[in-house]
Parts: sequence; C-alpha cells; structure tokens
Amino acid sequence: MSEETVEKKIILKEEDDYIVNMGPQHPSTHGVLRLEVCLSGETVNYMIPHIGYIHRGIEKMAESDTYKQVIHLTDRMDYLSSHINNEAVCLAVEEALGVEVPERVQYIRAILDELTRIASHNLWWSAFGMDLGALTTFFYGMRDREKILSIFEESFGSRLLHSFNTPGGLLHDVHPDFRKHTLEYVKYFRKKLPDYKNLLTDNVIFHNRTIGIGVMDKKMAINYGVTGPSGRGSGFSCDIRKAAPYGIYDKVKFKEILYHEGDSFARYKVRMDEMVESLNILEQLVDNMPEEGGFTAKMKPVIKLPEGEYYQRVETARGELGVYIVSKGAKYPYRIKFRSPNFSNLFVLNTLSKGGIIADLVAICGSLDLVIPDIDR
Amino acid sequence: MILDIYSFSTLTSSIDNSLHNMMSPWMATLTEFVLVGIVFLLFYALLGLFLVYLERKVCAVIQNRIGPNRVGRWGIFQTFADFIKLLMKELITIKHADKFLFNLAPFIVIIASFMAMAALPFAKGLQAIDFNIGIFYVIAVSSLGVVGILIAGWSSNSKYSLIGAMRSGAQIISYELSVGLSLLAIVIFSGSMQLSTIVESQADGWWIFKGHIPAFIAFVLYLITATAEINRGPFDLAEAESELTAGFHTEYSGIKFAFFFLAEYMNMFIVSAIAATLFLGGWMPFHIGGWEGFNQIMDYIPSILWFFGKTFVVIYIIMWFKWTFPRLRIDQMLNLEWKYLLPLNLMNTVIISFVVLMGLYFK
Amino acid sequence: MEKNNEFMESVSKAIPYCALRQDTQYPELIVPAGKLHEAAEVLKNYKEHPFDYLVSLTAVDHLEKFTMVYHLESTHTHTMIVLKADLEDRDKAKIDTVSDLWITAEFHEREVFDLFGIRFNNHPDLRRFFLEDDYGYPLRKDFKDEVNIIEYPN
Amino acid sequence: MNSTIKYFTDIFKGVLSLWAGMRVTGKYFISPGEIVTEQYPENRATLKMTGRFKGEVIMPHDENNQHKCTGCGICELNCPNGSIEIITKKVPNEEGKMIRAIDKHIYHLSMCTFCELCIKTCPFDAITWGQDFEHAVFDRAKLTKVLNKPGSSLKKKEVKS
Repeated sequence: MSEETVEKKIILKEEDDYIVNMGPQHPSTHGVLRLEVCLSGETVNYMIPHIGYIHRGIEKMAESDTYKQVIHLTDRMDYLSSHINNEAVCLAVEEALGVEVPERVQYIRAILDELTRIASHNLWWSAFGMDLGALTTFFYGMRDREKILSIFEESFGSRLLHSFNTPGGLLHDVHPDFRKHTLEYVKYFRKKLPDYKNLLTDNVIFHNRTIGIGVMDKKMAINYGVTGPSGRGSGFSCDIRKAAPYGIYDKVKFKEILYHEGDSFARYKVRMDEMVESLNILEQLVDNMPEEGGFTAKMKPVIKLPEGEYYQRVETARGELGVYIVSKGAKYPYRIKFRSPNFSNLFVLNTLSKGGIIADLVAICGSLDLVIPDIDR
Repeated sequence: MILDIYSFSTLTSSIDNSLHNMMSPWMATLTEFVLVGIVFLLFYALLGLFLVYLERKVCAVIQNRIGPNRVGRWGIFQTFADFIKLLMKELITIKHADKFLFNLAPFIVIIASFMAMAALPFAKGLQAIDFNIGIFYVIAVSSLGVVGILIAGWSSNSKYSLIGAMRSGAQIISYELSVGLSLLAIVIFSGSMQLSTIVESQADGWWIFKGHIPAFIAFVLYLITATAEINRGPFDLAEAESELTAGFHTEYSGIKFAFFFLAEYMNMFIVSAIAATLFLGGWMPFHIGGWEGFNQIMDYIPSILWFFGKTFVVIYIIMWFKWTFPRLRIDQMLNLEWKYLLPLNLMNTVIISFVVLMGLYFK
Repeated sequence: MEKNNEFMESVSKAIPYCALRQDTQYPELIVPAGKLHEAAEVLKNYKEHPFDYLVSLTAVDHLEKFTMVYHLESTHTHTMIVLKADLEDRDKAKIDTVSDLWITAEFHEREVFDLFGIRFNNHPDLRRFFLEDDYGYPLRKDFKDEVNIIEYPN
Repeated sequence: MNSTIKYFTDIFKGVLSLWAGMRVTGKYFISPGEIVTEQYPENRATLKMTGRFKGEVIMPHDENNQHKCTGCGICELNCPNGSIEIITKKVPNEEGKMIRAIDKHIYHLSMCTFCELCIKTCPFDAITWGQDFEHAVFDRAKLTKVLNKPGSSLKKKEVKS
C-alpha cells in the first residue's frame, strides 16, 4: 500500500449539503464537543464529531509525574466519576506492588464508588431531561446530587475533584458522620425516586421521544466498544464489577442491569435501575463496614513499580475505564494510557443518529451520557 | 343581578361625551384613538414585564428555588432592570441578513399580539371595540404573528433560525384549526360570536359548568392547542434551546429581542384571556343558581378582578405545563394535532351541536 | 488457571507464528507486524470464544521501536488477552488497520496516529484528531515542543 | 374496532401520565419543602465550611509569629504543578552555626489543583488547609502568596522530657 493512498483526504462534504455546526458551544453537547451535522430538512444525513477542544495531554503529563501525582490528573478526565478514576490507578499500582489494602479501605472505596455513581447518574438524569425540554428535572436532579456532594465535602474537603484515593489506601479516614449521613441519604433518595418516575419515566411525551430512538443492537455495541449503561441497554453484559471484580465487589450482592431493546429508553432505564441497585449496594456495605483497620496500607514514600505492564479495568458511571501502565522500574510511569469509556461511546453517535431528526440526535446524545473531558483526556 | 357600581360604561361614556362637547366629532374620535392607544401601550408593557416576573417566580417555586429576589422587595423590579439592560444593549446587525425584513419582523410579531388585545372585554364596559365577530377577529389577528416569526427566521440568514421558523410555521398553521374548532364550541353554545354577548350569556353560570362534559373537553383541547399556538411549554419547538439554541430569535439582540420576548408573554396573556372569557365567564362573577345571598356577595367583587383572576389561573396552568413536560418532536407534534386533537375536536363539535339541539345543557 | 493455560496453548497453535507469554498479568501474544491483521482475524473469529470486543488499542514508544498493544476480550467468558506487535522502523511506522474487524479500532487508531504518528494501512478515515497536520507526534519519547515549552523556575 | 379502543385508551393513558407529572410539580408548587437556593453574599456570616474544606494552603503561625516550616522542600518536590516554591536562607543558630531556614514559602494559588499532596507529605505539619474560598482577585499577581509571615521564625521543637 502506497503512502499516498493512506494519507488521502477523505472528502465527506458535498457542495450543497446543509451543514449545521452543533457546538463547540451548544446547550446539548454537554461541553466543548462539536458535531458537524449534515441535514436535509430536519433529517440528519450524517454527523461528524470533532473533538480535541480541551485536550490536555494527560497521558503525556503523567509520564513526568510520580504515581501519587498521577491521581490528581485522573480526576480531571471524567470529572463526574473522579473517585472511580482515582481508584483505577490506585488498583493498578497496588496490584503491581502486591500490596494488600485493608478491608475497611475496600469498603469505603466501594461506598464512595456507588455514591459517585448515583451522583453522576443524577446529573445525567437532570441533563437528559433538560435536553428533551423538561427543565424542571434539572433542578430536582441537582438538588438530590448536592446531598451526595455534601457527604463528599465533609470527608474529602472538595465536592467534585476529590483526589481522595492514594496508592495503598485513602488520604484520610472518612468523617465520623460519614456512615450516618450515607444512610440518611439512602433513605432520602428512596423517597425521591417516585418523583423521578412520575416526572419523566412514565411520561407519555418522554416515551415518544425515546422509545425506538437510536436503536443499537448487541453486536453493534460490542463492535463499537460501547460499555457502561449505554452498552447494557443493548444487552451487552459489560459490567466490570461482575466480569472482573475488583475491590470488595465480589462479596457484594447486586444485579447487573440488562435491557435488550437498545434504544434511548433502554439506556435510560438501565441508569434509573442502576441508581436503585447502587442504593442496595450502599445499604449492604454501610452496615458491614468495619470500624477498625485503618485507612491505608503501609507504603514506601517513593513508589517504584517493578518493570512490566499492568492493566486495570474499573466500571465508572459511564462504562469501562482501563488504565494501562508500562513501567520501566522508575518512579514515573513510562507510558500510561487511559482507555476512557466516553471515547468509544461517542463514535457510535454517527451511526445511531443517521436518518433521525435533530431532536433525535439530541436525545441520543443525551442518552449516551458523554463527558467531553474524558473523550479528550 | 350584577351591580352597576363597578361598571366602566359610565366612566367611558362620560369621557366620550366631554370629548364630543369640546371638539368636533372626528377630532374627538381621533383623541379617543390616541388615548386608547396610550393606555394599551402602557398596559401592554407593564403586563408583559409582570408576566415575565411571574413566570420566573412560578418556575422558581416549582423548582425549589427562590427566584429573583435582589432588585426590589421579592425582586419585583428585576424584570424592569432586565428591560433597561435590553434597551441599552447593542443592536447587532447581521452580515448578509435581509436588513429590511430583519428589522420588520419584531414589529409584525408585536403588532399581531397588540391588535388581538383590542377585542378583549376586560371588565363590564371596558372593551376597546366590541365587534360582532369578536372571536373570529381574535383568531384571525393572532395568527398574523407567525408571519413575523417566519420573516425573522428567513431574514436573519442563520441555519438555526431558519429551522426554528419553519417549525413554527408548520406548527401554528396546523394548530390554528384546533383553536378555531375548540372556540367554536362556545359559539355554538352561546349562539353568538360577539365577546360581550358571550360574557352576558354566562351570567347565571359559566359555560364550562353549563356545558358540562363537552364544554370541559373543549376547554382542555383549547388549553393544549393554545399552548402550541403561542410556542410555549412542551410545544416550544420554534426555540427549542437544547436543539436550536434559540430558534428564530437566535440572531436578535437588544430591543428587537425584547419585542419577541414581550410578544410571547402577551400572546400567553391573550390566549388565557380568551379562555377566561369564553369558558370561565369573563368578568362575570361566580354565580350558583338559586343561592341569592352567595351570588350577591360575589357581585361585590369588581368585575375587572374577576377577569384578571380567571386569566391568571389559566396563565398559571400554561406555566405549569411548561415546567413539567419534556418537549415534543416536530413530527410527533403534527401527529398530535392531525391524529388526536383535530378528530377529537371535530367529534366534540358534533356532540355539542347535538347537546345544544336537544337542549341537554344547563340553562 | 490450568484450563486457561490449555486454552491459550490452543490459541497459540491456531496462530503458529506468534510468541506466547503467560507470565504476565494477561496472556500475551506477540506477532510480527505484517501478520497482525491475520492474527487479529483468527482471534476475532476464534471458534470457542471469539474475541469480539476490542477493549483498548494503544501504542508504546520504546525508543528503538513502537509496540502496538491490543487488549481483547471475549464477551462470553470475559477472558482477556493481549495482542502485541513491534514496529521497528520509527520513521515510517506502518501497520494494518483492524478497523474492519472492530469498528471501535477506527477511532483508537486515529488517536494513535495523531499522538504517535503510526500509519494504518487501509484505514477508512485517517486524519488527525486533536492536533494540526504539521504538529509533531507528542507521545513519542523524543518529541520536543519548541513553541509552547513552559519551564518553571527552580 | 380494536384500533379504535386502542386509540382512546392511548389518549386516556397519555393524559393520566401527564397528570402524574403535573401532580409532582404541583405538589412542589404548593409545598416547596426545602428551598435549595444559597443566598450567598448575605449568608457570609453563617456560612461555615466543613473542617476539611480545601480552600487554600496556609501556614499556621502561633502567637509568637512562629511556624513549623523548616524549609526542607518536600512539599515543593511533591507538588505536581509546581505551585510551591521554597526560597531558603542561611541563619545562625544558637551555637553560631549557619543552618538552612526558610526565607519565603511561595504558593501559587493559580496553579494549585488541591490534590493535598504537599500537606500530606509535610513531615512537620507546617502547612494545612485554610477555609477561605473567596479567591477572586483583579490581579493575577495577587494569587501568588507568601505563606510565612514577615519576621516569622521556626518554632522550637518541644524538648521531650
């Protein structure tokens, strides 16, 4: 194959295409994503995503950071599940070093994971409602999410970007009221779930907007690598908590939510059910959380990973996050790669939205739950 | 019996008489035109600002917030501050826009809503023109606004605006039918198109009660179609901010944007006022047949309060829609009209004709 | 683990030109760059459990060579294996695309092309993702940003 | 016939579901419950951050204008963003020997990502989190802060007896 054929510019635009640029600043792209949409009337002919508006080169930056310093960069990828991102790196480092973290730490991490997941899904619910024009959902979802963030703030001192994990454990012990407040939250949120159901889940307009829109079958989901709730809405069993359990998850009883319709509504239902499932996990974990055991394992002040390659997968609120670390024995990672869930999830958008109309594009884009900094990294 | 102390006819006729005594008849008429114009302009602006404030408060309460609370007590001057801000903003001229049409569009929109106000009976004896085809006039005039929206979308030379305007055109033209048909229900009941006659016919009970089930259905259908007619609530496809950023007024700024904004809220007032007039008795107090004492107490409440009270109830319901429902898609919205609302309306019209013929409604 | 070993042996038999490593976290198959597509196709359509899910695709710059790393998973059994190929020629690094097998590879490969400068034969749409056409390849170890270098005073 | 029945049941179900949604918002309209709006500048007096809140890095000084920072530079090493700079000087101690002491502990708030590594790794607990969160200034230079107060000195270690 010659050089020229590889590098040829692919011409995607016809002269008389009606191109509408959605983004980089657009209310429904949730960040600086630019969708170049070709329309005929209101029907979407094709759509090209343009990314890279907030690419910060985290992978390059991480090459000159120690393993403890990498943590704070991962916060800034998928900022809505920053705790889970932290955990991915920590778990990779711990596995490489063969460190056994105390059980209490594993419990706390799992509790925080689930709280993060609920907070993230809450925000998605609010934003999805707003994408579809139900403006009140935004405030109800945010109201309930703030409660979780207050629990976070009490323990970590920050609401969004915690950097609370560290290789070997946690930076601090959790706040003494942590258990009490978590249980209070579980009770509170269970009471608010009927509102969610009445306001959006059962609404006939919402059904019309989402059922049968953006249908993705299982094969397509696997082929595109669409993971997380979006993949599980298509029947792709991809919950890392089940497939490759990490931390305490092999001791927790929970269901993997699977829907087989593969449309926007199935993706919505998966997330709604996952919130309930997360509440169940929280109830199990908080009650059994050991009081003793400290909050960190004994670690050397300078962490040097033995030479080799390590891959750690965790389930964030949006799908499978993979951390691939190549170490050459130094205190810096030689190469670190984040397989971010949103990067794979984004590119299915073109196929799903083809043939729909603009409103469908917005609904599908919302149902995939994209976080742009995670795509760009 | 309705008390005459709150009637405005003595006031208006005395002004009319004194003007006629002072000057020649056509000068008097001209002065009256100007006076009515000034009163309406003031009323229009103040009510528009108040409605914007009301909307913000209502949605804030629904959403567990406080809403505007900084400018003045409870933030009542917030919208005035916003209006002053809009007045002082730069009018951005768009490159390649059709300048004449671009500047014309806001005026068409606002004139359409202004004209519709002329026929509204605000209180006993307070009505600018009492047409004998009042309803017909209101329907005809209020649908002029879509021309302005189409012009705005076309002339601003923006793709978002154009899509928004086209959506709006498709939407309003189809929903006109249902609005007309649901108002026809009351025309059949009362046997008149004159708004004052319709109000008088509800002296002993409002049509929504007298006409029982069919009138109630007509009222619900009217609420839905009217919400669509004024581009609000779940039918705000023309602006659809999550899809088209701001739809047909994306490119407008400053006072021109304020015109669109004001016209939208005044349209909401007008459709609510029509609903109040036709279904809820207009300025007629709430009467129950046979309860003389109760009826007399009701009569002591001024008719203008009755009118505005009823109108704001309807306005609240329309706001309630907006802050609850997700937006429809354009094809679903046309489906809703042609497959559900129009057949139901036609059926309802037939039922009402039958009911009226057989005299099955409360008289 | 025993069964897994046997399974890996049978996989490596199906791809006779590969080198199998079992002592790592996940079993690794190292194939020559020219045969990568062939090996990937065998794995994708492997009879027992096809590796139908491409988890991650990336490259590592080892200064003397590039290593392409493919993490594959079988969605039936959740078995992971790693497919690797070394690219010796750094200046004209080229490898066959696997985007015809897993569509997700199309975008991961574009990212690798953007950041490493590895070209993919037969790729349907090989354009740069984040950076301009004349920008360097930042994830290469010898990359030096001469324009935007920020050095903190120490 | 079936389709006709379905047509009307669809309408009925649709209206019911819409009414369910309107009940939720209507309920909140009548009894909003807790109002979530924070009246921020007004509630400054009552606003209390949680004890662990990461406002900014500060260096506590005691009443004698003494702090615990020895100028070892571990925080500077651990900071991933280079937001801490330590400038040391030589001062004579009691025996007249010149020893290293801190001259300026410079903290660039503008570069800080609040990862807590400096505070966590400080061997002398010299720095900690401040609770102030109002960082907005008109001049970027004001975000570069000197944490040790002028004229401050190192706190003597309490002699264990």
